[in-house]
This record gives sequence, C-alpha cells and structure tokens, in this order.
Amino acid sequence: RSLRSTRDSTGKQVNATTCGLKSLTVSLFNAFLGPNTARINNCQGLCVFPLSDPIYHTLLLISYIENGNVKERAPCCVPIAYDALVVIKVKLEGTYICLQPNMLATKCGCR
Amino acid sequence: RSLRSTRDSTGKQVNATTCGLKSLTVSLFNAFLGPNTARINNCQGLCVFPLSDPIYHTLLLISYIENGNVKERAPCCVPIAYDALVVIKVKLEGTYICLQPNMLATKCGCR
Amino acid sequence: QSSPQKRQCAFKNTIANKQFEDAGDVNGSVQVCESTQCCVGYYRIINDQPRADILACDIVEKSCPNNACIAQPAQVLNNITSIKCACNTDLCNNNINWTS
Amino acid sequence: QSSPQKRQCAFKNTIANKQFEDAGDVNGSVQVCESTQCCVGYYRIINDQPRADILACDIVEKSCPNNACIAQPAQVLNNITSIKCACNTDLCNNNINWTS
Repeated sequence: RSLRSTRDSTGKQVNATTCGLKSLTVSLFNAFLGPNTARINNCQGLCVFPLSDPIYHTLLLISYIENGNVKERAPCCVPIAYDALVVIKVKLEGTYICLQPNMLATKCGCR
Repeated sequence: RSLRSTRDSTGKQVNATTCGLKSLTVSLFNAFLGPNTARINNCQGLCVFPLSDPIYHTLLLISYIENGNVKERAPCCVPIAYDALVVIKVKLEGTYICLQPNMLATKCGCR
Repeated sequence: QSSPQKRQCAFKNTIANKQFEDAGDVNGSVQVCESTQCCVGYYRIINDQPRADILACDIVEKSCPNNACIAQPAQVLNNITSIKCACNTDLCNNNINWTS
Repeated sequence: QSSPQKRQCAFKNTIANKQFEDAGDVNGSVQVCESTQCCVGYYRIINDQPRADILACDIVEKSCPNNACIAQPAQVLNNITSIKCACNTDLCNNNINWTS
C-alpha cells in the first residue's frame, strides 16, 4: 500500500493511497447483545497498477475504461476475505454464543 | 434487480437499478491470441436494502454510514463469482489453449 | 513464584453454549476463569423481570471496569428485550444492578 | 435422414493441447470436426515467416465468415508476434494468407 500522486475531481494534485485495509471500529448495539463494538475494518484506496490481487476480469475492466469507456463502472476497492467473530445472539429459545462469519474484513482487492 | 426511484448527485429524481449483473463485451486483443472478444459482464447498481447477497460486514458498513459517517467508503456493487474462459496463450515454448479463471463475472454483491 | 489468583464467576448455561464451558473449570454454579478477570451476565427481560440466560467468565466483552455488575442499556433484538453486564470481582455476576 | 457433412480441418498440435484433440477424430494430419464448421490456425512469426503451432477444428473463435484462412491483424503477446486465421471450407486452414 503505497502513496502515489494523483488528481482529484477538481484537477488538484493530491496524495492518495492504493487499495488497502483501513482500521474501522463500529457499534454492534443494533445487531448483537455482545460485544459492544468490533473492529470490522474497511477497504479504501485507488485501483491502479500494480494491483495487489490482480484477477483477469479486473484487468480487462480497467483496460476497457482506459480505452475511453469512462461510463462503465470502474473497479472498486472492496474486502475479498473476512474473519468470523464470536458474538452473543438473542432468540426466542434463549441467549447464545455463536461464531458469526464475514464480520471482519481482512484482505482487500479491486473488483 | 428492480427499478427504484432515487436522487442523483444534483438532487434530481432518477430511476436507478439495484446492484446486478449487466452485459459487457470487451476486446481480448491485448491479452490473448484468441478469442477476439469475450462477454465478461460487469456489476452495476445501488447497494440498498434488500441486498441480494447480504453479509454482515456490508450490513454493518451501511448502518455505520447511515448514522452520519458519510466519508467512509460505501459498499460497492462488485462481482462475487466468476466463470473461467478457454483462451489461446502465447509463450516462448509455443501456442497453447488454456482455461483462464476469473474471466467472466457471473454474480454480483455489495461489498 | 505464585501465579495470580484466578477470577471466579457465577455460572449458568441455559442452552448449550460450549464456548462458555471452555472458558474455565466449572464446579456446580461457579466457574474458575482460565484467561480473563471479567465475569458476565446475559439476561432476557420476561414479565418486566431479568432472567439470566448465561452467567460465566467473559469471552466476548473483553472489558469490565466495574466491581459490581451494572446493566448496560437494554437492547431489543428479534423483538426480545435483553440486558447484559460485566464486572471484575469474584462472583460479581450473581446479581445484576438494573431498574426497569 | 442424412446428417450434415462434417467439416474437415488440417490438424497440427505442437505442444499438448488436449482440448483441440477432443474437437474431433484425428487421422494423421486431418481432423473431422465434432461440432463446428470452422477450421483455425495459430501461428508464431519466426524469422519473418509464420510457423503453425496449432491447426485444428475451432473451439475458441466461434466465427469464420471467410472461405480462405486470411490472417487477422498480428498480435504481440509476451514479446512474441503471432497471427491467427479461421475459415469455413474443408482443409482451408492448411495455408494462411499473410503478408508481413
């Protein structure tokens, strides 16, 4: 994940990072009885070469857009792997502990 | 994949579709000796409820952003499954046929 | 060398919650915590009274600043009102400080 | 009922390309196509001359509007210049129409 110089929508030169994992902690109050918060992380940054996790669909899409088809949806920096988290759930039968999959982003890629 | 009424960045009411697969055919001329083109498809549309493929990280991220944290990277409509495609590759040893993975987007989700 | 004294917590496990059983040795209604100083209690509010579903050594909350088990704000999940508490003294999770 | 006549294509398979072998019965340098009317040729340009790497029934291109095997624009892949052609008459892929 490296710094690179680019231009923002107003043409101003800015420093932006390439697609990578970024720390993010959120409240779980409306979702689970416990824990109160979790560091779920998020993916953010530019989808430019070299890609950290290149797959052919993304490479073809970038090439298609660079050839002038700027209205096509460009590749987006998103989680491509997750960890589970132990949480407390409430159901009519009772309160129970459970390993909830896809809670914490652990790896990012351009898709 | 349903039509829904929303507002664009200028506040104008527009019809937009929820996240789904969209046909896209691109040239493979710079990547493989054959075929000439492939329908690789792309994912496009809004990440709003109900999500077609909800996973907890996305649900928590949407909820976090709806609570006012509008600068966080919002979920993005991206391919979450791909098909392989038979292509012709060229290497020093010779020309050969090969099943190239992750060529054609087949399913979309919000990530 | 003496090892630091292990936390003891009230133990109750209404439906099979294997992970809580693994949090420390259980003897009747007491659990000796293997690797935490926090006790926890998870309750459902039934007929305006808290009913303990889980009492055990903590493996989820990871934080317990209070000596007594003070109820955190009630949560409504799946249309069920629940409360929980975490505390840091022996058997402190036997009672939850809660007012409806 | 007579089944439509099957396309015959020149066959050459320099390195093991099992999928092309499965495209039809092979007898020496001729292949009888199982499910296509197209023959193909894939060539690398070596010393300014095309050298056939693969001649076979088509399983990749899916389109062959020409009777003769006319070279499509040259492609440079991995620093190697290659050409290909596809055609729709018996053994039409024996020769590629190409000018450097």
